[in-house]
Amino acid sequence: MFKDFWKSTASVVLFIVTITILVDFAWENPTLQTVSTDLNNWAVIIGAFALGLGAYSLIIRHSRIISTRRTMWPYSIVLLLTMLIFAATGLITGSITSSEYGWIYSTIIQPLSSTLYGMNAFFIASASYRAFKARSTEALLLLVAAIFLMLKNAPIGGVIHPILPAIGQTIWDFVGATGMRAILIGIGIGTLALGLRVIIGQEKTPLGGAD
Amino acid sequence: MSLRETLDRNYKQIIYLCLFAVIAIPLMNPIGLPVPIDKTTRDVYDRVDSLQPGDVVVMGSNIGASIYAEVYPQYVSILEHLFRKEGVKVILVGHGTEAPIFAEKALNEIKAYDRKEYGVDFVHLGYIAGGEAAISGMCRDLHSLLNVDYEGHPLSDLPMMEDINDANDFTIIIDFTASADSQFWLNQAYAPYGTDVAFGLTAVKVPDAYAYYTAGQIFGILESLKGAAQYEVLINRPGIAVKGMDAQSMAHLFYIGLILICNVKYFMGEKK
Amino acid sequence: MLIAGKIAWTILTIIFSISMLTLLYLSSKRIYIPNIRRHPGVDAIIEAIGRAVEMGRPIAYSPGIASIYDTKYAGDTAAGLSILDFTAREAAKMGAKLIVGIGPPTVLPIAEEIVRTAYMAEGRPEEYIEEETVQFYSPNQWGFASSYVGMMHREKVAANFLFGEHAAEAMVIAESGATVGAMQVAGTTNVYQLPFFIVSCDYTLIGEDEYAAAAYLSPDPVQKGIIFGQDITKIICVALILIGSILSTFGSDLVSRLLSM
Amino acid sequence: MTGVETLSILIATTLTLMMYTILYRENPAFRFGEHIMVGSTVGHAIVLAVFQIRDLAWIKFYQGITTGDIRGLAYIIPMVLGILLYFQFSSKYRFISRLSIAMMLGVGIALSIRGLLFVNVVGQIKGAMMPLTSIKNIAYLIGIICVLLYFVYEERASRVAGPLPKVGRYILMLTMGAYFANAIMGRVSIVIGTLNTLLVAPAWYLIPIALLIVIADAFTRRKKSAEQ
Repeated sequence: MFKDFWKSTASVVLFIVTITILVDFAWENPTLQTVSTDLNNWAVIIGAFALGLGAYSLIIRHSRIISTRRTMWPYSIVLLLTMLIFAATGLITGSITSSEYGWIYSTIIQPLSSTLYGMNAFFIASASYRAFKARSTEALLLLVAAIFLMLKNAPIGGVIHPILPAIGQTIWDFVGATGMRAILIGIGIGTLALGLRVIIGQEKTPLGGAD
Repeated sequence: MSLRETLDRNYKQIIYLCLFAVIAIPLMNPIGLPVPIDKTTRDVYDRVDSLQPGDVVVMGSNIGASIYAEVYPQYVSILEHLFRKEGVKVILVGHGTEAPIFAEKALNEIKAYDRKEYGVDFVHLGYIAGGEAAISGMCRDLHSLLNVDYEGHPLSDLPMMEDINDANDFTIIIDFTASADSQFWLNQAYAPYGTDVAFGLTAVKVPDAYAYYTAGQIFGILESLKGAAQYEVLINRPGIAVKGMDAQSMAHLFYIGLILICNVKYFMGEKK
Repeated sequence: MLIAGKIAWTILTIIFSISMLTLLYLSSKRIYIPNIRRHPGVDAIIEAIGRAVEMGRPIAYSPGIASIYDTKYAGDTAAGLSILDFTAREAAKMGAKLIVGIGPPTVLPIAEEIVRTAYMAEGRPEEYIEEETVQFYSPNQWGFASSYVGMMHREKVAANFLFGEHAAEAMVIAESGATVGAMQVAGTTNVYQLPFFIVSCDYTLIGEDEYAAAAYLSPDPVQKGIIFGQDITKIICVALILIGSILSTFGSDLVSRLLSM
Repeated sequence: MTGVETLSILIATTLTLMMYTILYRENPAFRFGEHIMVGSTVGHAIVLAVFQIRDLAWIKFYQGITTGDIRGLAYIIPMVLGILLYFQFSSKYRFISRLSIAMMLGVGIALSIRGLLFVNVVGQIKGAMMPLTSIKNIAYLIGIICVLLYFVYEERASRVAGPLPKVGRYILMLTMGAYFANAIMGRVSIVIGTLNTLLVAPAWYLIPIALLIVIADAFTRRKKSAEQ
């Protein structure tokens, strides 16, 4: 009873909020503007609460791993301990630009995450050697385009011969006007389709599955 | 185990080591290849250079640790250029969680607090959660979304914020970002208010930004470390990005070489 | 008052919405269910599961790193979960051990539900192991990637499926998958990562191919309707571009001016 | 350089090198780094969430209490909705979180439809219309039509389009080449950034140590496999 009421309220809220903000885009009206500004701000705040969801599920999962002594449980202790150190430092100093927080941030998060991002350079290298074969016309096109564009991207291309970056630029302009443009249009239409499905309640997953 | 076998089995580790060397050696001994300037970079430079006193520039500061290497050098270069312009007001704001740390770092790097007065010439609003909704809120009515700046000073105490209420008061917006978020300013400032937007991007994001550029929706793009190097050349302040360009060239040649070897091997093998 | 410059937007949004909603209605009432072309990626999924069963090694599945209410990639996550449903059923049917790696916490309960139900439907509920079959890793993309890579190495997976939104961690996962010798099928609408999938996976679904495949596999006719609805809007776009270009060749910028209204 | 700075550089370098060991093989050092990475990013998210809620909601709500301003008092609503989100973890009461998600989802969807249809669809259609007076423009026009038709999935429609979708797929491959090339540029830039910090003292000294450990490990493993 209460469950059904709550679920239909949610659907109605979703519909009204979406339409309000959409109409506000094209229709000039001060009241509408105030309402959609507030709705906007509220969503920002709920978004901040959502940041904690990940933390909650991680804490639960890793405490369970530790208490049942599953394989590699000591790593879970490391994980929870790091989390605790960061949360405590941040909350006690009261600002993420405090010198203490800045120190643990630039000592731990920054090197780790740029290393991980950069790791791709290595994986791309081994993949280039292993898998980047002109197996088909399609792969050949990808390959040729990529090589000319790389010569455009690095200063060395123009040093070898000025024609190389020029070819790269031609390909770049062509795909910019065709492939990328079509992809952008597709994304726009896809978003509208998703939005419509969610608003009219045909797409079940976003609101938490079938139940 | 023969040498051939060892090589075949550990080809990955060998490639990885070579790539390290190919990047590290030019970093330690730069060759000094010339840095050509792209039109997209030149457009950003010209626009920033033509700013008048009283103009307001929003720096979309969404640098995180993972894009630091590519975008931060651009950010510092543009900030430096802006601080050389007399009377141009700068707002630093981000929607990326780590943004404020890097914005502060950049301000300290160019000694911003000594050169200009905080609150009069520049303001750091920190980070606002909520992604696109946050940007939309700022463009719509900045003061209703936010009461305080990053350090907690009320916005009403900061003289330059008095006349700045919504996106109509921003002259240009330059957004530094990595991911889908680059769209946010375009969607929420350019689309509803027509404010001019430029991007400082990671290389991966450039291709579709280029479609926006050719359609006239954004006025310029800085591409990755390359764009930063070009900007450093333009403002005559060569730094970390220019230094990395030779390594960039060598690494690119290395990748092209790998791809060619791969295909030679493939076609030879097929003939057999 | 309608704001100048937004009129074209309003009209296009309305036309597009109406054409999509009409098709959606027709298909939900089973008045007209369009046929969607079969993508080779679907056969690849079945082939990969079969190969894993032969080798006696598990299969790994990732429905992506976007949460279910991500405004850009929620569609990817939904498609990824649809394909997960199909994969889980096939895996249960053929007797392959399935491991699903989850990034966003909001996806976790839904994925668990899907896999549990699929195993139940195929009469093998005992093979669903709580917290083992569906594993939660981390909401952070790199935390997710490194846990997923670690899992693939430890379990020596024979097949790896990557659907839903994948960002920069895609390359790391796909290349590690190739290293452990897994047959990989991938699909995402995140165009930045597609080239890497094309390079290192056996089959790749490009962009909206993923939605189409999900619609093709899903028993729900509405999914097919919405795909056809999008087809129609794309044809409208083609028509607009064509007419606009022809008119502007003869010196008239009518369409362009209409779109700037 | 102060002691604290040196310590920071040494720890950062150690962590960087630990992560790089995955290039050699999966190992405890990498796993250690991996778990620190996850723990720290989540800890960071907690800190940010708390500050955000304080600055955007609590302060306004508190002002609302003191001044009696209704718009300020209303900020209790998003805070309650935010807490309701946590019902997601209860299988019995999961539905309660729906209202909060509906709120976020509604705003998010509306904002992205606004922006994407305006910028991506209307803007790009305008950008694609060019006078067919040069070979270049004609090629662009045919190109974009082919790619758009590739993304048409209905069986009959795609049969009518004939070979055009196939051409569209080829153009998409060229486009993917462009993305690929740019991705390489980006990733190399990041490695340059990392090496810039690794190749200065005192970080520099840790590299040979790491190499020695890896080589020692490789030898012991080789010996073991030879014995077997």
